[in-house]
Amino acid sequence: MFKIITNEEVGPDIFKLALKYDQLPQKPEPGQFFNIKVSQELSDDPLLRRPFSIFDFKSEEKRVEFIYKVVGKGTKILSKLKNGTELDVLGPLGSPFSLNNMNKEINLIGGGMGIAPLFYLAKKLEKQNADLKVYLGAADKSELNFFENKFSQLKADIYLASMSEELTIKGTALDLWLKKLKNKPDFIYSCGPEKMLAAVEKEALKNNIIGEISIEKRMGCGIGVCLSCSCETKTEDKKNKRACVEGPVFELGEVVLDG
Amino acid sequence: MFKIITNEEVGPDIFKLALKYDQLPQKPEPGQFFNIKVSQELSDDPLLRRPFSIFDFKSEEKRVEFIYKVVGKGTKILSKLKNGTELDVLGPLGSPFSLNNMNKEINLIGGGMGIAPLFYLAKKLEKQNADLKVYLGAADKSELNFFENKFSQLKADIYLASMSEELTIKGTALDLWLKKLKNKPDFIYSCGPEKMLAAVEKEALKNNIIGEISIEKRMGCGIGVCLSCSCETKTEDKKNKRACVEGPVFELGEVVLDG
Amino acid sequence: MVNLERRDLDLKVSMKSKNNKSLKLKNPLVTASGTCGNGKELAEFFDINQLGAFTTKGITVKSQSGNKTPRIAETSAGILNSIGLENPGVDSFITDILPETKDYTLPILANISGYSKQDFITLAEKLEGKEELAGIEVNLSCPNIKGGGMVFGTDSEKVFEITKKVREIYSGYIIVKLTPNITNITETALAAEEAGADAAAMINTLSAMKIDIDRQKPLLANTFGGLSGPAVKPVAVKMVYDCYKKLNIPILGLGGVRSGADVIEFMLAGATSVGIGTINMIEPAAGLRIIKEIENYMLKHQIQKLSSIIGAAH
Amino acid sequence: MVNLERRDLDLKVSMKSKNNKSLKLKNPLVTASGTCGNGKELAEFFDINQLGAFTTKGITVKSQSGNKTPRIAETSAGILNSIGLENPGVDSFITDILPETKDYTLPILANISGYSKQDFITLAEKLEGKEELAGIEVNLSCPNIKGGGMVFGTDSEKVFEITKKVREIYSGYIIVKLTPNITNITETALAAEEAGADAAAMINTLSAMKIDIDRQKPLLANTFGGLSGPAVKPVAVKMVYDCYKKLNIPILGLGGVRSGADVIEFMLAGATSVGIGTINMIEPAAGLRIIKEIENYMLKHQIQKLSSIIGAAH
Ligand SMILES: Cc1cc2nc3c(=O)[nH]c(=O)nc-3n(C[C@H](O)[C@H](O)[C@H](O)COP(=O)(O)OP(=O)(O)OC[C@H]3O[C@@H](n4cnc5c(N)ncnc54)[C@H](O)[C@@H]3O)c2cc1C
Ligand SMILES: Cc1cc2nc3c(=O)[nH]c(=O)nc-3n(C[C@H](O)[C@H](O)[C@H](O)COP(=O)(O)OP(=O)(O)OC[C@H]3O[C@@H](n4cnc5c(N)ncnc54)[C@H](O)[C@@H]3O)c2cc1C
Ligand SMILES: Cc1cc2nc3c(=O)[nH]c(=O)nc-3n(C[C@H](O)[C@H](O)[C@H](O)COP(=O)(O)O)c2cc1C
Ligand SMILES: Cc1cc2nc3c(=O)[nH]c(=O)nc-3n(C[C@H](O)[C@H](O)[C@H](O)COP(=O)(O)O)c2cc1C
Ligand code: FES
Ligand code: FES
Repeated sequence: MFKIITNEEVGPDIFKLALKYDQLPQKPEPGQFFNIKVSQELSDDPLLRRPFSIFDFKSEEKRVEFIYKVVGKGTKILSKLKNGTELDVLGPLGSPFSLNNMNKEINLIGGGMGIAPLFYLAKKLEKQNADLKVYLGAADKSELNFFENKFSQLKADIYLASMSEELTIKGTALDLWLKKLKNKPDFIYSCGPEKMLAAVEKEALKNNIIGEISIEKRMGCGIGVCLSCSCETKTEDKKNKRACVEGPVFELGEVVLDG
Repeated sequence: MFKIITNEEVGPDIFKLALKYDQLPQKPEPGQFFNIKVSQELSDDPLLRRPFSIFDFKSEEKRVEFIYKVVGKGTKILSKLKNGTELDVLGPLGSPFSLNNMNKEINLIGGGMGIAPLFYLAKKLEKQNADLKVYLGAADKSELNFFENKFSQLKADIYLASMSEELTIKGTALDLWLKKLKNKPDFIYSCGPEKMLAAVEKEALKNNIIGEISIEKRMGCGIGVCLSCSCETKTEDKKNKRACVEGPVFELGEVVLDG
Repeated sequence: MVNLERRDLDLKVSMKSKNNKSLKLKNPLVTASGTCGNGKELAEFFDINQLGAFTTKGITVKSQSGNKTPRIAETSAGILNSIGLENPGVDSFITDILPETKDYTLPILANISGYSKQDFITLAEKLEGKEELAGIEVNLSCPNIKGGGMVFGTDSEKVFEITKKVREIYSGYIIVKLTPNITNITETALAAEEAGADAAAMINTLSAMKIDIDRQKPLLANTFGGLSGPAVKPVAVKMVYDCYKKLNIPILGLGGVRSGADVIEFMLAGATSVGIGTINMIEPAAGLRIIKEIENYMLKHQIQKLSSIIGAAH
Repeated sequence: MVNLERRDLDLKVSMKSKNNKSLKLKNPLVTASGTCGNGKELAEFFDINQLGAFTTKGITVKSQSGNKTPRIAETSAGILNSIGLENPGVDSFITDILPETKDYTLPILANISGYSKQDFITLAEKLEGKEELAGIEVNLSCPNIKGGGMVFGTDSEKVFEITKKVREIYSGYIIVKLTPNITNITETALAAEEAGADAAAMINTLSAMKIDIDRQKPLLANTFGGLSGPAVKPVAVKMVYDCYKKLNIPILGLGGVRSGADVIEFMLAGATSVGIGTINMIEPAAGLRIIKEIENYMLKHQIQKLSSIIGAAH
């Protein structure tokens, strides 16, 4: 059983959703997601669940947090739900980011709502004493304020870019990263629009940088039964991988991106 | 715009719904109904509106009241809506009871939820100094308590029947009426299950009693465009009549009932 | 780029046929037969002249009282109806209903239904020359009683034959309304086109039913009914899309429309005009809202002429 | 009247065919192919052995990677999918997947798909004698590549031919799964029965599509998809009802089931067993809830043997 304890706007059409749970089948790891039924008990509209990455997790409080943007019917309905509402939620689902980066130099590159899964990741990396550099981009500064605030609570260097206004630079998270990239990092993590991921991947592979990306793929079930979320792979056997089980986190160069 | 101001259980699965409106296209008359969309703005589930008869109306307070029973998905959803919720409501719709009964002896015969439309009617009849006798029946006494209480605020003789327990009698509203009927009334009004209406009609016609009934017919639109609610008539031209426009109130003997 | 404003928008569509006939609509919205009565009920809620065209409730040669009730049932995102073409018959239609439409300024289409070829001939003859009408919509979804109950509209030859006969008699605009209960709707659509139809309308309702599990009987007195409403939209859009590739006459697309976005979807699939049916039963003034939503879409995408998007998804 | 309690209820159904073959299920629930993976994913949520039978994801002769993504779209009370039969091919199915099902105690059905008659022959040959299987489900909804892309299942002769071939080769239980995209499904159902099918399954998905109005392109990369979910249930129930009157083999009814009430509805229409598809994607343990709901219905109506209601709405 999941209950809404916070569902508030933290940016333009951007909401923070905090849920309290009774119990979870396993401890959520960064990069995993939950699949939320936003329609209420008696309604089938909308029919499918909506997947959201874990933004933050606080096991002591039995609390898991998400940051979501209102983009369509499902997120609009979600945004109107009140505190106390019970939600039907499945998760944690999917394969998390790998986390063996003790003391390493790590770059996080997030674009738009793709920033959301990077925060819980950054918290874990901070605990591993990683040298964290965070590159965040969005269309407008107003979409970054909340994230900037959160990331600045961590031990990390933060760089910001927006398309509308000169911040660290004016441009995309990718532009920002390329501009600021001096030392080759030991590992990068990136999440954002698929086009951005494709570009990040291209640059990274060119420079022999390794890392992981998390992708947003349209999903049917989120539990691996329907093959809606299949990703073409670049591995030898070309066997497809499911974004909901083998993903949403993949290694750079593992799956074919729509660039 | 309609807003819920009360939505509370007043009997077993029986709810009282009070709505406050901004304005109405016309003043509601007893026997008319409103067609309520119980699904919220972003949802199409359920798709159709649900028709409910006016239980009470208070123009000074811009308030219209309904008594409804939870029988399926729509009424279940309705029963969970909270005060303050805005509802999409059409009405008043349909043709009302006729009301020229000054000083006459009137019998009201209501079965189950069919009692609901008789209260606003009784209030109007009281103003006309009618000699009111009210016969109410339900499966169980608990379904009558709320109505008994309301009707006893009026100048009227009240008789009760239930199937489970001896009240005025043990039995149906029809049994009750037949048992208590002494003088031939000037006019009767009846509402309830179609089988009951058919039996009331049969007895009334046999005894040359005139009156009106209100019937519940499955509706599509409630505004006369779809012909879902057509009633076969016993009139000469046999022209169908629409329960939502020419009804839901019909004269005794006007339409064919499923008895 | 000039920034278009609402007043710059052009929602007009022209349903121009191969026969050089044309139905000009101020916007693509056409009321779907049977869901809007004959106009006056909706007119209590808004000025129906703001719509593109109005289609009357289906009429038959003789008056019909329709099927037994219940005639309506609700399903997930849809409704089932088995009205059974209750109507006063064509003669009464001409004397009583047609004159009432005189006050409307929008094009009126008469929807006709028959159970034999002769029925359609009679109906076409009686409506030929009626000035109140902009055209007729030939509903081929009735059972062919002589042909053993199968629906005319499922047989390309019958569609061709009836359309041809009607075409010979009726000189106004002819829309042939097709049934979706068929393996390949492009075949019947092509048959209608070849026989001289000015436009094809799709879809009528899907054959369906609901069972009342407590009574353990079909819920509708008529056992079966036709499914309409949002549930069927994806099926209807596909049929329009398929036909657009093959037809040279315009398509009136319908099935489950409830928003401006749905109208746009049908037009992108290839519909020139779009019917609104079930939604009117729920929201009588839906048409007005939908027009506003279409305009909003045009503003968002800076589309000046709505007709420019017809078939654009191909 | 004795008052039945939960433990008195008998949910067993037996799909007994004309060929004297039988599939005995502890309850009527059968997972629908393609919506439940190959078992192990659902098994993380509940003990799938509590269901009546399990149908595997459709397999083809050669491995297939399926269509491009997006392969899924949501519609009103439905979903569209265009997975495109992604599967490792029958050989890998036999070596890798079948052995994994050994632990299950419920009957396993292999769903097979082909693009030519030869494909079906090959698949039947390879699966013949496989002890892990209780039977096969022959999916006739793939395009017939040699026959110009039309789906096998829309052509009664092809249905007959393929079923007959498969029957000659495969000695286990054969279910033929029919497409609803057809004028009259009783014809293909009868063809399957005559050719020796032990049961008929209906329905597969309805052909449909959705257009992304912002991109002005079909939403699915594959343009078209198959509609499933609650939206299609009234169509499916009607097809089962129609076929029940004509067929002498049992029917596996499916399409839009999401509750015990829906299962009862299909059974009243004439289904002996009932498939659960889309609902599993939303609620992995739906089957368990549905069984409880069926029992509640039986208690309410004091029905001891569930099988007694099959076809009762006729
Ligand atoms: C693994 C994963 C994690 C995600 N994490 C987040 C997050 O942390 N914050 C956030 O704001 N968004 C996230 N998304 C995207 C989010 O799921 C969609 O924005 C949301 O489903 C849109 O629903 P809707 O009904 O508002 O939009 P609609 O467009 O009405 O939805 C229609 C259908 O398309 C699907 N869909 C639409 N957009 C997307 C998308 N971008 N990705 C996947 N499916 C989509 C919906 O799930 C639904 O099935 C994530 C997606 C995935 C796959
Ligand atoms: C003119 C009129 C006045 C009514 N007044 C009242 C009233 O004052 N109080 C009250 O409790 N009920 C009243 N009813 C009945 C009420 O409309 C139904 O109980 C309600 O629609 C059931 O909805 P549901 O979704 O809960 O049931 P479901 O069975 O899930 O509904 C499915 C469909 O059937 C229709 N339906 C189901 N039962 C009835 C019924 N008895 N009559 C008509 N349609 C039905 C629904 O509207 C819906 O379209 C009235 C009906 C009519 C026609
Ligand atoms: C209550 C009702 C009555 C209908 N009557 C007719 C009719 O008389 N003639 C006709 O051609 N179609 C009739 N239809 C079909 C509609 O015109 C339309 O084709 C169908 O409902 C699909 O559109 P929708 O989903 O927008 O309702 C009727 C539909 C409904 C719901
Ligand atoms: C994602 C998905 C994949 C499917 N794959 C197959 C398949 O491989 N073989 C098959 O015969 N049917 C397949 N189907 C059809 C289902 O088995 C079922 O017939 C249909 O979805 C209707 O049932 P439902 O509404 O309960 O889902 C698939 C359906 C879906 C939604
Ligand atoms: S979403 Fe169904 S397998 Fe991934
Ligand atoms: S309910 Fe539509 S005409 Fe009465």
